[in-house]
Amino acid sequence: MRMWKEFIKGLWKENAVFRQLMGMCPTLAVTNAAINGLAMGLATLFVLVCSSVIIAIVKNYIPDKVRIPSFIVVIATFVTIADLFMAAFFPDIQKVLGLFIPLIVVNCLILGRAEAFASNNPVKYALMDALGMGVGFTWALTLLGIIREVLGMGSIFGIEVMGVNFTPWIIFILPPGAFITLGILLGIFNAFSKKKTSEASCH
Amino acid sequence: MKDKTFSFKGGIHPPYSKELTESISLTQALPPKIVYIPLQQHIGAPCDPIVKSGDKVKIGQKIGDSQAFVSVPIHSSVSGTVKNIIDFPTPTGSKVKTIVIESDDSYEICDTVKPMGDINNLTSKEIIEIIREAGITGMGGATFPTHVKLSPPPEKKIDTVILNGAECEPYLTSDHRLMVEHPQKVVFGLKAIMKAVNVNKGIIGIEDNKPDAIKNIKKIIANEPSIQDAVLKTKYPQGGEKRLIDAITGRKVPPGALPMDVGIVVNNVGTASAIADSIQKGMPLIERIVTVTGNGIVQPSNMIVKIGTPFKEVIEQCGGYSGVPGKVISGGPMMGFAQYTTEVPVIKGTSGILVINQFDAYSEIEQPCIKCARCVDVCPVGLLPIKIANYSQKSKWDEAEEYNALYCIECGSCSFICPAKRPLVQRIRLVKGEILAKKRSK
Amino acid sequence: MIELILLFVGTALVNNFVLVRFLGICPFLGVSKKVEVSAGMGAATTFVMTLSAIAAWFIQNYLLDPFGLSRFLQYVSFILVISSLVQLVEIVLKKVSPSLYDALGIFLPLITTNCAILGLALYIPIKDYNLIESSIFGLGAGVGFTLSLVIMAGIREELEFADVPEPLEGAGITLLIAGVLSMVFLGFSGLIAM
Amino acid sequence: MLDKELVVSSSPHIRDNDNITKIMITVVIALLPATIAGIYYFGFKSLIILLTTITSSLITEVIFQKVRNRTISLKDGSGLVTGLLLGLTLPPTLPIWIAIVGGVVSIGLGKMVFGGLGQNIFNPALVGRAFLLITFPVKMTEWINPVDGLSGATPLNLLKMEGIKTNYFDLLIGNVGGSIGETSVILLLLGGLYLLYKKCIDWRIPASYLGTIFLMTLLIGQDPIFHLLSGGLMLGAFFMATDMVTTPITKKGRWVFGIGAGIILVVIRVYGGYPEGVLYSILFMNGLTPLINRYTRSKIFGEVSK
Amino acid sequence: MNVVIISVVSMGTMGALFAIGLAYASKKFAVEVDPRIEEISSVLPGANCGACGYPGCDNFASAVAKGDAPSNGCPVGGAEVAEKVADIMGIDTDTDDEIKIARVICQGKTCHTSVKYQYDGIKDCRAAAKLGSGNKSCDYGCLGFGTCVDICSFDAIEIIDGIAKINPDKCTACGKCIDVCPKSVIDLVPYSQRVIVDCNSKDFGKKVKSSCVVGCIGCKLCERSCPFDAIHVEDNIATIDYEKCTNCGICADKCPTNSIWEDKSKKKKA
Amino acid sequence: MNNTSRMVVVLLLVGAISGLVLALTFKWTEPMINEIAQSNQKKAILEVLPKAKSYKTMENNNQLFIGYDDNGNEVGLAFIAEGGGFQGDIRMMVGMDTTEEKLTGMTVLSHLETPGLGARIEEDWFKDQFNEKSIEDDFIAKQDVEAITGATISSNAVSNILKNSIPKALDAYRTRGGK
Ligand SMILES: Cc1cc2nc3c(=O)[nH]c(=O)nc-3n(C[C@H](O)[C@H](O)[C@H](O)COP(=O)(O)O)c2cc1C
Ligand SMILES: Cc1cc2nc3c(=O)[nH]c(=O)nc-3n(C[C@H](O)[C@H](O)[C@H](O)COP(=O)(O)O)c2cc1C
Ligand SMILES: Cc1cc2nc3c(=O)[nH]c(=O)nc-3n(C[C@H](O)[C@H](O)[C@H](O)COP(=O)(O)O)c2cc1C
Ligand SMILES: Cc1cc2nc3c(=O)[nH]c(=O)nc-3n(C[C@H](O)[C@H](O)[C@H](O)CO)c2cc1C
Ligand code: SF4
Ligand code: SF4
Ligand code: SF4
Ligand code: SF4
Ligand code: FES
Repeated sequence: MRMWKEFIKGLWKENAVFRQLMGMCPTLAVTNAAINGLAMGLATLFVLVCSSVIIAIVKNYIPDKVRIPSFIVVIATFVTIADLFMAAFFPDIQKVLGLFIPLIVVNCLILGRAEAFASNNPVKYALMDALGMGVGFTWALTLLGIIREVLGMGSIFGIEVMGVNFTPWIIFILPPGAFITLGILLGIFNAFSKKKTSEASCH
Repeated sequence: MKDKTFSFKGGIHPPYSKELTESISLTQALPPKIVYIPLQQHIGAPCDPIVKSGDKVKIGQKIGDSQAFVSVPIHSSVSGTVKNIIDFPTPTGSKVKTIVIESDDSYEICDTVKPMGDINNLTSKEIIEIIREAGITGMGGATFPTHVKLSPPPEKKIDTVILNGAECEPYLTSDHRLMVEHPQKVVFGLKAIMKAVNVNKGIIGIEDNKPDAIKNIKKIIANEPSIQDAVLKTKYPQGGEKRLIDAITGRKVPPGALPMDVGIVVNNVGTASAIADSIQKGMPLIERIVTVTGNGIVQPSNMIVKIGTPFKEVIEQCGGYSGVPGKVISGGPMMGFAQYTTEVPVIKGTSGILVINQFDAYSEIEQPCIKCARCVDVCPVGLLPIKIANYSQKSKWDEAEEYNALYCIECGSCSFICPAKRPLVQRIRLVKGEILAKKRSK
Repeated sequence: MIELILLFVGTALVNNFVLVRFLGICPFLGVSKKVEVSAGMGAATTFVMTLSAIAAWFIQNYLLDPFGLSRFLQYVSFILVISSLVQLVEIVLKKVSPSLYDALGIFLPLITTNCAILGLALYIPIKDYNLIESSIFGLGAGVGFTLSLVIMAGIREELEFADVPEPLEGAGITLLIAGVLSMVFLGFSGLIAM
Repeated sequence: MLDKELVVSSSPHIRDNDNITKIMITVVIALLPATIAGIYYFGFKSLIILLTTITSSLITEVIFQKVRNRTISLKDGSGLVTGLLLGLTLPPTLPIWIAIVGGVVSIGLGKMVFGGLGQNIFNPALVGRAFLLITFPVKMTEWINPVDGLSGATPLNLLKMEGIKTNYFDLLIGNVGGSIGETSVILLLLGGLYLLYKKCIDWRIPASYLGTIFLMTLLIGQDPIFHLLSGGLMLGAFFMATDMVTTPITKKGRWVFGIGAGIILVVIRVYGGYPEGVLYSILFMNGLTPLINRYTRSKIFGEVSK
Repeated sequence: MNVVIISVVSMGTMGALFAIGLAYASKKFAVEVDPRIEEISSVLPGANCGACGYPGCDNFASAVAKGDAPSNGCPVGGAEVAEKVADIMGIDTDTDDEIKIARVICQGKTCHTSVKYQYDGIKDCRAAAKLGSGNKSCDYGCLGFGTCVDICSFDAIEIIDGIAKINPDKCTACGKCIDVCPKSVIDLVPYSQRVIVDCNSKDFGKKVKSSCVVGCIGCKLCERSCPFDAIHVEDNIATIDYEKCTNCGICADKCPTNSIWEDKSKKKKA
Repeated sequence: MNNTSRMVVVLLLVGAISGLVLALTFKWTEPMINEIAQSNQKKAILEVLPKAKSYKTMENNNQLFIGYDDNGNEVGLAFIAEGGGFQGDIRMMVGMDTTEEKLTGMTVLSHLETPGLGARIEEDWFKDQFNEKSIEDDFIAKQDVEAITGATISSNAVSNILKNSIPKALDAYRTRGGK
C-alpha cells in the first residue's frame, strides 16, 4: 500500500512541474514539440530511477561532507549513459534535446529527490518515489509539448491535425510561448486543485 | 510697484469658494445660554479644573490650569454658574473633560481682566507670561501653546518672526476679515511677538487673493521699518509653516525640525490679534472669529463666537441649514474635522464651520490607482503618497516609514488631486498612527 | 577588445541565459520576490559562473581533450569540479568574511543545482572560447542572469499591490511576466549574432 | 435633523473634479486626427480593424471581470484606449481574426492577469502587438502604400533592407507605408501637444525619448530627422511611452525612462535585426519601471543629502 | 583499454583531490555553529508569521539557542512545540497552561446596535475609530470593518452581521488581532470556556440600553445568581473569573439582556 | 577509519567507479555513434554533389570532401560553410563543380533561425535556387535569388555565408593539391 502511495503522489499531488516547480529549465526549453517533451521526460525518468536506487543503496556509506558531490557524480554518470545511449539509438532526438540532456544532472528534481527522499528511505520506496516523480514529470512535459506543438505547428507528434489552412502561432514554439503556456497551465491547475481542496475543507 | 509673489514647489489649486464670505463683515454672535468649555483645547497637557459644580464664574475668569509647561489655562467665556464637569465630544473627534457653564446673562467681567500697560515697558518675560495667562494657543489650526513657541531654547537664535496670513484653506475667511477690519491689532500683536523673542524683523505673509487685506496691512506697516509684507501666490497649502518659510525666506526647515531651527517663529495672524487683546485689554482668549459657510448654510457669515458655544447655535444664527446637511466640518474642507454631532462647542482652534449639502457629502468610489503620479507632483513635502498609502493598505508599516510617512503634513493635497479618488492621506494617517504607536511601545 | 565587449553584451542581453536560453529558471522563479535578495543571489551566481567558466576551460583543455575523454567524462568532471568549488567557496567565505557570507553565502548551496552554471560550463567547449573569452562569457552570463532576476524582483514587489487572480499568484504570474520579458528580449535578436 | 444622518469622513472633504474617464477620453480625442488620417490613407478596412480591436478588448475585459466577480469597469475608458492604440499599431491589411487575437491578448495577458486597470506592468497595447508580431510575423509585416493600397514597405524597412530614404515631407504628412495610426507625424504631434496642454502626460518622457534619439543618431552619423519622423516613434513617444500606468512615478525616473528607451530604440533600429524599435524600447523600460521608481526617489522637502 | 584506465584514474584522483580539499578547508575554516539552531528550526511550524517577534522561524530558532528568546515563544506552535524546543534546549517548561484562543467580546451585530453617523472612509477599524471612536452606537463594540480579518495569518476571522467572529479551531492565539483591534474588544479566553460575558461596554446601564440590545447593563443579577462566586460586576461590566467558573451556565440564564453567551453545542456533547 | 580519510576514499571510489562505468559505456556506443555521424555526413555530401557516388575527406581536415563517381573520377568539391544568421550560426554543406565553377547543391546542417520564418532556408525551393549558380555570383537576396518573405535577413545570411566561404574552400582545395 505504501509503495502505491509513494508512486501515486508524484503524478498529481506532488507533481514536480505543476506543484513543486522543479526542473523548470527542460520543462520550458525542450517542449516545443510533443516528442521532445516525451523524450526528455523519459530520459529524466531513467536517470531519476537509477540514481535514486543507487543512492538509497549507498547512502549509509557516504559521509555528510561529500554527500552532495557524490550524489552528483552518481547522477552525472547516469546522465552520460543516457546521453550516449540516445546518441547511439535515437540520434535525431538527441540532437534536438542537445544541451538539455547534460542539464538533467542539475535538474533540481533529481538532486531534490535524492536529498529529500532517497537518502532517507529504503530502496523500494525510493524506487517507487522516483518512478512516480518521473512519470509525473514526463506527462507534464508531454502535455506541454502537445499544446505548444498544436498551436505552434499545427501537429501532434509530427502529425498534422489543424488542417492545411491553419496559420501556425509561431510564438508557441519560441521562448515567450513556453513561459506563457506554462504560466497559463499552472493557473488552470491551481484553479482546479484550489476548488478541490476548498470543497474538501468545508466538510 | 508690482509685488514679487512668493511660492513653493508642489501644491494644488482647489476651488476656493471664498466669495461666500470674504466681503462679509465680522458680526458678534449672540451670547450662548450654555457653554461647554473643554479642559484641553491645545496640544499638550490637559488642564485641571479649578472650579467645581455650583461655582459662580465671570467672563475671563480662569477655570482650568495645568502645571505642565506645554499647556495653557482656559477661561470662562460667560458669567454664570458651573453646572457640571462631564466627558463631552470636541470638534477634534475625541471626548474630553468639559466644564459646562450656564450663563446668567449678566456679562460680568472678571477683575483680573485689565490692560497690561504700555508694551514698551514690558519685558520679553512679562509678555510671554501675559500670553500664557491669557490662554493663547496658535489660532492657525494646530493650537500649539504660543508661549512655548515664543520661549525657544537659548541656543536657537531667532532672527525673524513671520505672521501667517495665508489662509490657504478654501472657504475660510476669518484671518482675511481680521486683517481687513483690524490690521492694527495684527500688527500690534506682531510687535509684541517680536519683542517677546527679541528680534527686529517681522514679515506678514498674505496670499494674493486677498488684495484688500494686503492693502490695509500695507497701510498700517507703512511707517514700521522693521515690518514687511510678503505677497504669496494663492496655492494650497501655502499656509503650512514650512512651505511659508520656504516661500518667503528660501530657508528649508529640515524634516523633523522646527521653524526655530532655521531661526524663525511663525504665528497665525489670529494669534497675533489675540496677543494684542491680551496686552491691550488684558482679555484672555475667550472668543474667536469663525467663518460659518458652505452650501448647506442659509447665510454664510464671519462670526465672533464665544469659546464653548455649541456649533448648533452658531449655525442657527446664520439662518440654519439650507437643504439637508450632509457634512458639518470644523475648519476648512482640506484639513477640517467632520462632526458627528452639532452639539460640539467652538474651541480655540475652530476657524470655521463648514456645512456641505447631502448631495456633495459622500466621497466618490475609489478606483484603481493609475499611477499618474499627480499625488507625487502635488505633495509639498516631496513624498510618494501613492507608495505610502499602498504600504498602509498592506499593513507594511516599516516600508511606509522608510518612505518617510512620518513627514506627511496631512495637507490632503494628494487625496484631493487623485483622479482615481483614492483616500491617500486617509491611509497615510492610519500608517502614521501605527508607526508612532509602534515607536511608543518600544 | 571590441569583441570582448560584444561577447559580454551578447551573453548578457541578446542571449540572456534565463529569458532566451532557459537556464536557471528554478532560482529565477524562486528567488525573485525581493530586489535585495535577488541582487544577492545574482551576485553570488555571477561569481560562481565566472569561476566555473574558468574551471571548465582548464578541465577541457588540460584533461579532457588531451586524453580524449571529452565525450563521456565531460559532464561528470564538470559537475564534480563545480560542486566542490562551490562548497569550498562557501566554507572559506563563512570563515573569512562572515558579512559577505551572510549576504551571498546563503545562496551558494542553491547555486550548485542550477542549470545556468553547468550549462555555462558546457558552452565553453562548444564555443571554443579561450581563457579570457571564457571568463568574460561567464561574467556576461552572470550579469544577464542577475539582470533578469532583479527586473523580475522589481516587478514582483510592485505586484504586491496588484489584484492578481488567485490561481496565478506566485509562479503563474511570474511565468507570464517572464513570457512578456522574453518577447522583449527577442527584440534584441539579430543584434549581435552569436 | 438627526445627527445620525451626518456623514463623517476624514479630511480632505473636497476632491478635484478630474477623473480617470475624463483622462482616457482626452487621450481618445487626441488620437482622433491621426485615426481619421489613417482611415483616409488606408481605407475602410482599417476602420474595421480599429473597431475590431476595440470591441475585442472591451469584451475580454468584461469576461475577465465577470469571471472574477469584479465590478465591470468599462466606463473608465482604459480598455477603449488600449483597443484603439492597438488597432493603430497594426498593419492595415491584417486579417480581422488576427486583430481579434490582438485585442484578447492585449487585455488578457497585458492587463487583466495583473488585476486590471492600473496594475499592469507592461503597456497592454504593446504586449498585444508584440505577441502578434512574434506569432504572425509575416502577416504583421505586410504593408501597403497609402491611398493606392498597393503593397509597399515602411520607410524604416526601406532604409534597413534597401538603403532608401523617404523624403521628410511624405513622412510628415503620413504619405508612407506603415501601421494604421503611425504614419502622420503632424497629426500625432498635434494630439501629443493637446495631451500636454491638458496635462494628461508629462513632457519629460517624450522630450527625453525623442531628444536621446536625436542626439544618438546624430552621434553615430545617421540622419536624426529621418529617425524622428519615421516609424511609430511619434505615436510611441506621445501616447505609449507616456502611459502613466506603466511608466515611472518620479520625475527623475521619467528622464531615465525616456533616455533608456531612446538608447534601446537606436540600438535596435541601427544594429539589430528589426527595422523598428519603438515597441521593444518601451516594453523593456516598462519592465524596468519598478526598479527605476525604487532608485529615483527624490529627496523630501528640506532633506539634506547625506 | 587505455581510455578506460585513464578515465578511472583521473576520475578517482579528482574525487580524492576534492575530498582532501574539502576536508582540509572544513578543518581550516571551521566555524562554530550551534547545532541546536537547526534542530529547533526543524520542530517549529515554519509559518514564518512573525508572531514571536522575530522575522521568521529561523531567526527565532537562533534567538532561542542564544537564550534571547523563551522556548515557548512560538504562540503558533503552542505547548507541543514549546516542549520539543525545551527538550532540545534541555529545559523544562510548565505546559499545564490551558490552550487559549482569541474571542471577540461583543455581540453587537448590526441588528442589535445602530450607528452614530454615516461613516464614509476607508474600510479599516483603526481609521473609523479615530473619528469619534467609530460609527457604532456603542463606543466599546466591534466596528466590523475587519482590520483583524486582514491581519490574521490563519484565516481564522470572519465578519458576520457586522461583527468579527473567530473560528476557535483555526485560531492559534498568536495575538496579532488583539494588538491590531482599536477597540480592544478581542481577548484570549480558555478554549474550553463555554460561558462568556460577551460585551465590552463600560458605559452605564442607561447608555448601554440606548445603544445595544445585548449589552451588559451592570444589573448584577449574574453576580447574585452565581453559586461559585465566579462572576462580578466591575466598571459597569460583568467579568468572569475563569479559574472559578464551572461553566454551569446559570448566569447566562439569568442575564436579562442575553449578554452572557453560552456555548450550548459543546454542553450537549460533553 | 577517521572521517577525513573516509571522505577521501568514498569520493575516490565514487569517481573511479563512475569513470569505469562511463568508459565502458562509451566503448560500447562509440562505434554506433560514429557510424551515425558518418552516414549523416555522407548523405549531405552526396546530396550536394548529385553526380558523386562516393567521397573522400581531404587530408586531416573535416571540412573539405571530394566526390567521385562510379568510375572514381572526381566530380566535385563539397565543403562545410558556416556563418552568422538571424539568431545564431548557420552551418551548411555546399557542393560545387570545380571545373565549371558553379554550385551543384546546398543543404543546411544546423541553424537557429525562427521556425516558420528563417527556418524556411531548409526548404527545397530555397535551397534549389543555388544550384547551377556560378560561384562568382553575388547571390543578392531579392535580386539574384528569391528571398523568404519576412526573413530577408536569414536569406541574406545564407548568401553572405556562401559568398565568403566559396573562395576560402577553393583556396584550401587548391593548396592541398586540387585542380
Ligand atoms: C509635539 C510638538 C512640539 C512642538 N514643539 C515646539 C517647540 O518646542 N517650539 C516651537 O517653536 N514650536 C513647537 N511646536 C510647534 C510647531 O512648530 C508648529 O507650529 C505646530 O506644530 C503647528 O504647525 P502646523 O499647523 O504647521 O502643523 C511643536 C509642535 C508639536 C506638535
Ligand atoms: C496644510 C497646512 C495648511 C495650513 N494652512 C494655514 C493657513 O492657511 N493659515 C495659518 O495661519 N496656518 C496654517 N497652517 C498652520 C501653520 O502651519 C502654522 O501652524 C501656523 O501658522 C502657526 O501659527 P500658530 O501657532 O499661531 O497657529 C497650516 C498647516 C498645514 C499643515
Ligand atoms: C519573432 C520573429 C522572428 C523572426 N525571425 C526571423 C528570422 O529567423 N529570420 C529573418 O530573416 N527574419 C526574422 N524576423 C523578421 C525580421 O525581424 C525582419 O523584420 C525581417 O527580416 C525583414 O524582412 P522583410 O523585408 O522580408 O520583411 C523575425 C521577426 C519576428 C517578429
Ligand atoms: C496618456 C495615456 C496613454 C496611454 N497609453 C496607453 C497605451 O499605450 N497602451 C495601452 O494599452 N493603454 C494606454 N493607456 C490606457 C491605460 O492607461 C492602459 O490601458 C492601462 O495600462 C491599463 O491598466 C493610456 C492612457 C493614457 C492616459
Ligand atoms: S502625502 Fe501628506 S504631505 Fe504629501 S500631499 Fe499627501 S497629505 Fe500632503
Ligand atoms: S494621484 Fe491617485 S491615481 Fe494618481 S498616482 Fe496618486 S494615487 Fe495613483
Ligand atoms: S474585532 Fe476589532 S479589529 Fe476586528 S472588526 Fe471588530 S473592531 Fe475591527
Ligand atoms: S490573529 Fe487573532 S484570530 Fe488569528 S490566529 Fe492570531 S489570535 Fe487567533
Ligand atoms: S531545472 Fe534549471 S534551474 Fe532548475
